Amino acid sequence: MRAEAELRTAGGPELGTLANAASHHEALTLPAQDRDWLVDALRRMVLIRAAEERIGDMVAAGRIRCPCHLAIGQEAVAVGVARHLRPSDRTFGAHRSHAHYLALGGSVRRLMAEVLGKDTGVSRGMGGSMHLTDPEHGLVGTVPIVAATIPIAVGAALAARMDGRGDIAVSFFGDGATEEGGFHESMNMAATHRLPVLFVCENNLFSSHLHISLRQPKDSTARYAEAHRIPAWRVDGNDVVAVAEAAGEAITAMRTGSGPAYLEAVTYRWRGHVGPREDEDVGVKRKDDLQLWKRRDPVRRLHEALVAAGDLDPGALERFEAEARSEVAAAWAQAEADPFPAPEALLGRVYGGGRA
Amino acid sequence: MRAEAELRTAGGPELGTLANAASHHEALTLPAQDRDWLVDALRRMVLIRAAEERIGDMVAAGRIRCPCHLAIGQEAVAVGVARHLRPSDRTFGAHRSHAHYLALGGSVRRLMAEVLGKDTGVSRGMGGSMHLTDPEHGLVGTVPIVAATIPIAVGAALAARMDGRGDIAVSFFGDGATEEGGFHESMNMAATHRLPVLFVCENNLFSSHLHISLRQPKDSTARYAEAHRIPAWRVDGNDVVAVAEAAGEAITAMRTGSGPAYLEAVTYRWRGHVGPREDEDVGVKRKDDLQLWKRRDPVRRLHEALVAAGDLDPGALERFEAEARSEVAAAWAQAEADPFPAPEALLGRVYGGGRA
Amino acid sequence: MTVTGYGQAIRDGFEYLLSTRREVFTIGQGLWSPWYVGNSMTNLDVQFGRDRVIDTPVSELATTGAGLGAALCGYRPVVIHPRIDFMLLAVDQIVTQAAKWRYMFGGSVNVPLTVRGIINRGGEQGAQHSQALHAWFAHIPGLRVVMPATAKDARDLLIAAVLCDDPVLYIDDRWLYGLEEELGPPVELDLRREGPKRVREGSDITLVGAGHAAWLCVEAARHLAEDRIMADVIDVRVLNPLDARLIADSVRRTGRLLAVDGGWTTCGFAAEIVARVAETVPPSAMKAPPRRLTLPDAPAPTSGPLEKNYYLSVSDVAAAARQVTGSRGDAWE
Amino acid sequence: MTVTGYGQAIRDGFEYLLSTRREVFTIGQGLWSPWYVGNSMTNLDVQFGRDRVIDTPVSELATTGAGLGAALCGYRPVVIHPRIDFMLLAVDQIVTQAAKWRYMFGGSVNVPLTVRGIINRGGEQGAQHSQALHAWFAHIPGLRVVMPATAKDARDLLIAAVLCDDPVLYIDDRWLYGLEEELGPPVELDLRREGPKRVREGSDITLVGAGHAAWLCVEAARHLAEDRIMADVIDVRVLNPLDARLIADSVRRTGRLLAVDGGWTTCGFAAEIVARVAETVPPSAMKAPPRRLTLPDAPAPTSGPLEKNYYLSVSDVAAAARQVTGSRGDAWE
Ligand SMILES: Cc1ncc(C[n+]2csc(CCOP(=O)(O)OP(=O)(O)O)c2C)c(N)n1
Ligand SMILES: Cc1ncc(C[n+]2csc(CCOP(=O)(O)OP(=O)(O)O)c2C)c(N)n1
Ligand SMILES: [Mg+2]
Ligand SMILES: [Mg+2]
Repeated sequence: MRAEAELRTAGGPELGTLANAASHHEALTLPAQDRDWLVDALRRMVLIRAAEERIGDMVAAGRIRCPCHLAIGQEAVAVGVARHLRPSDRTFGAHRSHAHYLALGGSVRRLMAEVLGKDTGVSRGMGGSMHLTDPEHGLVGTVPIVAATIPIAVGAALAARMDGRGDIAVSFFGDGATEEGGFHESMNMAATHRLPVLFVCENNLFSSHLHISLRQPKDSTARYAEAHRIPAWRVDGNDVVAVAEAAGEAITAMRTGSGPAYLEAVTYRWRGHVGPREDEDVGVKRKDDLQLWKRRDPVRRLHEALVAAGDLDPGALERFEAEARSEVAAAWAQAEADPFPAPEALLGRVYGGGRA
Repeated sequence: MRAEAELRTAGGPELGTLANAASHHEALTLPAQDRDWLVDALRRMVLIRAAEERIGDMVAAGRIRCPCHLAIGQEAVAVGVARHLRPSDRTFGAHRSHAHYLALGGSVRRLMAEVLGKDTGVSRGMGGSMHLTDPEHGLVGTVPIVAATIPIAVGAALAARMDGRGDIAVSFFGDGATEEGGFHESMNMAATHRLPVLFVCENNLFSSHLHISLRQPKDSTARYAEAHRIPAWRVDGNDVVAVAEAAGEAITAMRTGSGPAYLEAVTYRWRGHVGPREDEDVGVKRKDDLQLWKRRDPVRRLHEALVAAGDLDPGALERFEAEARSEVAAAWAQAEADPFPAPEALLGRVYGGGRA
Repeated sequence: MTVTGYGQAIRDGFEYLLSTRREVFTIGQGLWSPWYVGNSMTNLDVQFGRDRVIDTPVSELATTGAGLGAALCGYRPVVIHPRIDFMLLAVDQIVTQAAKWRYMFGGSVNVPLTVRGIINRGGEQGAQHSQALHAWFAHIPGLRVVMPATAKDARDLLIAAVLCDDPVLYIDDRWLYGLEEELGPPVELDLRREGPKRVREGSDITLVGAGHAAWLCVEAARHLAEDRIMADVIDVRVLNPLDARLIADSVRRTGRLLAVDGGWTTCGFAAEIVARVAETVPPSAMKAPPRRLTLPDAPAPTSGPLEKNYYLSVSDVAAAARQVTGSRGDAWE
Repeated sequence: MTVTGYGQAIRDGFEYLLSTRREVFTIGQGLWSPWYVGNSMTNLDVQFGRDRVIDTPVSELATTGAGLGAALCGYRPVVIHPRIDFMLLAVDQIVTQAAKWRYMFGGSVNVPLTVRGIINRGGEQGAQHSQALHAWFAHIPGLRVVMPATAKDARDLLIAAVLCDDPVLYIDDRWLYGLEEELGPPVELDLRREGPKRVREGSDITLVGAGHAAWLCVEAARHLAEDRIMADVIDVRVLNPLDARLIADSVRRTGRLLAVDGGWTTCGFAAEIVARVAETVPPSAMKAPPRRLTLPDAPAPTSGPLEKNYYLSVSDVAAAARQVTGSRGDAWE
């Protein structure tokens, strides 16, 4: 659904039921085709969750020390968008990007190695959870300075247009990032030069401890895309079908020169801002909402739909979860056995071609 | 006229005739009351123009060395807004702020002294044309870093609200300033905390050499206010009556706690970005447009209206101009005779209470 | 006298200011959070109300500009940046605006703005959650820069900063929050009269540091004393404007200088200390080359073993000091 | 060989890069303007098209980030900031992003981004149109910083910067645009092999400067020669990473150092020069205290007479050099 229409309706929280924890608990409505991908999507989401749950446990156990921001509950956004991306596209994320990395096809082992600071990690142990890269799958980089990768993604879109191969750039960021000036500068630049960049706002209604109602006049961020005259889609971020559909429309148009697009996916994080705890004590009525949001589970809702449609049996989800957990366990074991970077790495990785 | 309505009309340049150099050449439509003020407004605009023409001449003659950005042609915006301000309000400007300073009641002599770098200048010769202050009349400061005073004005509005006397803050800036991230951060902060700040965008369609069509997807900046759900007015910036009316509505509401407001005044500068030349060679079809814009003269249109209404005789404008020119000449002579700051000023004005 | 930690002492400073000055308020990210800025502002919003303890959107530039605007209109705001790294988005407002407004407008405009930037590093947070750029800000005329190294200074320099009519950058370090001290009641210092302090007497070497580095120097001095190396330790406290006389006098006596700093080397704060000494202390007085101990010339890594080598420890300082005291004149070659 | 000015030489560098490398483009404010960046990019948009010479909205942060993004995707962009003062709005992208991306992602990511920041001051422009903060950027590991002082370097160091796989901050100075020189064809230098250069031989005093300050040193040396004071002049050229050996060697011979810099004193670039010398040159070799000549500790004023005293002139440098050479050992006290 395009956002302009909604934006015309004045006053009140603008996200309507999308922001209402008590809504959208039902099974997804599936498209006729695409069933194989939907099963893959379910497996992928299950793998992401298993990996993040493992990371959460290991943080709790003190075996991971770097700050880890978990996207448990938000898996459908990354997986839905990734549906339409190819390795030559350029994707960027932020501090909460394990899901983006894994949705694009990143290796669980190299993620585990990275959060452990191992030389086999995606960033060779130099960046940890908040600094992931995987060029091979199109993930250029994720960094924790809020909104920092948004203008960088715009530059990647400029490069993509110069390359002329129909590639696009994707920028994943949160609702808090829309409060940074750089986000607005980036949208104006993308709109003015009609650059192929998809702005994906994962609006989980919180920036750290603050609910969006304490930070912005309205709860929808698509307002800003509208101001910059960038076409915007707003969807249930816990509905992988809706996310994939909207992303598909936007990306198809972008590849043929329609300029930037904006996708607002409304979702919720099940864990605290950082770390494994659920932080029920933090933020506006989080305790009550969290329980309801867990019933808007993107994984369960997809599985139920696939069962109802006869594509999966009721036990499939548990099987997938078991498989995912063992894959993750194996990756973890390998990563723990991996070596740390050599001491020379401290000064040897600052400049190109060794230290000049 | 509120902007929301217009924003709903999709596509095309959004300013319509407001941005059309060939329109709005006719005499102003005057309100029934307020005639005394309108005559004052005419005198004030004439004085501003005379002062800026003098400054331009002196720059050309090499007797003023600091960069001077002239607002000749834009006088109605400053004068129309000032109509509703009181000394306890807090006003901020930018690099092109001679008109703001004079509209608020600033002394011509102290302005001349400032651009000459004299100790009697408004900033004691430390700031020149781009750094004006006049607390006595509510002008806190003007600085040339584009958009820098916008968040500062928001802070002044925060102070005004804490003071609880119904004072407001006013931020004058140009269309180019709306491309700075700080502008958007400021609007969100003002909207979220419902602060009494009036954002006045003097949209003269240019940022230095670049027409707005080369910098933004649409030519109206009220789009951004709409996104932040800040009520916006859009007017002919060369119509002092329209400016004063819109500012009046906005400010009256703000003084009683309605939160921020946005006023977009569409206008045009007759001189180059900096200095006295007309820069007909610079920018998109400036040469043709400039001649037409001069026929949308805010001064002539007001005078004609007052003559038609029988409030002034046809010779009044020339009389006012002659008076203004001699006032300016006297101020200039005094300023030229004034002393420069003493050498100790170089290090003596850095910290409070002398050099700590 | 009660035993108070550095983090709590900062909160005491805020409590004192908010209770005694109605023109004081504080604004920044995390002020309504139970953990965002450690224990340094816990429940101030409950105690003084959310109108005076204001949490904000993720907008460092506008938040800082708003603080400046209020400071120009009669208030004494404290703008909080939970990390120096985030504060960089507001550099224009701090350096090109706040530090220059008095001067640009003739010298009589007061700018009683305090910006609090917290150094928050380590714990494998990595390069973007690690920077200590006090040298940058000490470089800027018009901006006062303070770095408390003790619980008492954490409280009293905060009060002094807020009561000062010039913009002040107050930099505290999360690594010091546990540091405890017996504190009497708060005092109102005139920041213009404050400067470096000798915190330990010694005749063999001069150790100089600011903030956490000053603490490292004090701890190292204890170890050195065990080997009969008596260090004269100077806690810089006020980095700009810098009064280096105490430091030069000390080096004249000890003939040896170790400038310790938690920032990088090139154009860092330790460079300024070495330069001031070189300009004013006669070579005849020098028994060994002046030495800097700073971060390696690299961003902060996350990997545990690398991170451990990256940041300075008490033993690093002690070892460097032993080298300097052990070295002979030919150490220059 | 043709006589070329510094501003024109920069344009020659762009022309060379844009003609020989399709992955090079440039983006920033004023690139479609006849006067915005002096004569250093005139009509490049006409010559190479507005797709490769891109003018931008007033959005320093996004413009710089966009350059970085393109650099990460196979291009070699040059981001233009017509004034260092404006560039400060993009400090996060330069310092916390560009300078750290290689390191944060394991060391193998190339970041061939050049950011060009122009020092544009004087002419009564005042405090916000005056800053030269090269010391800030020289403080940042991962960021290479160059300041050309001659027309040849203006062209060839620009080319070297753009061809380098690390982020480079290239700082040119409008006060040098008129400087003329006979130039041969452009050369492709490996920036990793470039560093300070001795541009004049002398045995009485070492003068060190970067950019416009290097030019001041050369001019001052001419005047000094008339009084038989022979100055050894070092043009720093590459401020970070800094190789100070040439400077130390020179001071070992001359026994006197005057570090000249167009920035402020505290934690400025001259402090680094003095510190490097103090750390490595034995006091026995010093005939006089090392000396810094920098800007006064104040923002830039506009008033003509004050501004004249504010900025450094050739005669200021010559006078300071005479003082140093005239001073005796007791000058330290
Ligand atoms: C420039 C900057 N300011 C503040 C922070 C601290 N911070 C880290 S994550 C975060 C919340 C961001 O919220 P959002 O963008 O919605 O992402 P989410 O955590 O909800 O996924 C904040 C404020 C930061 N990392 N960078
Ligand atoms: C941060 C910053 N970037 C760039 C500039 C250079 N500059 C000075 S004025 C100006 C144009 C601003 O246009 P606008 O805001 O529309 O004001 P106008 O000149 O039209 O009155 C620019 C880009 C600056 N002064 N500050
Ligand atoms: Mg969020
Ligand atoms: Mg304009």
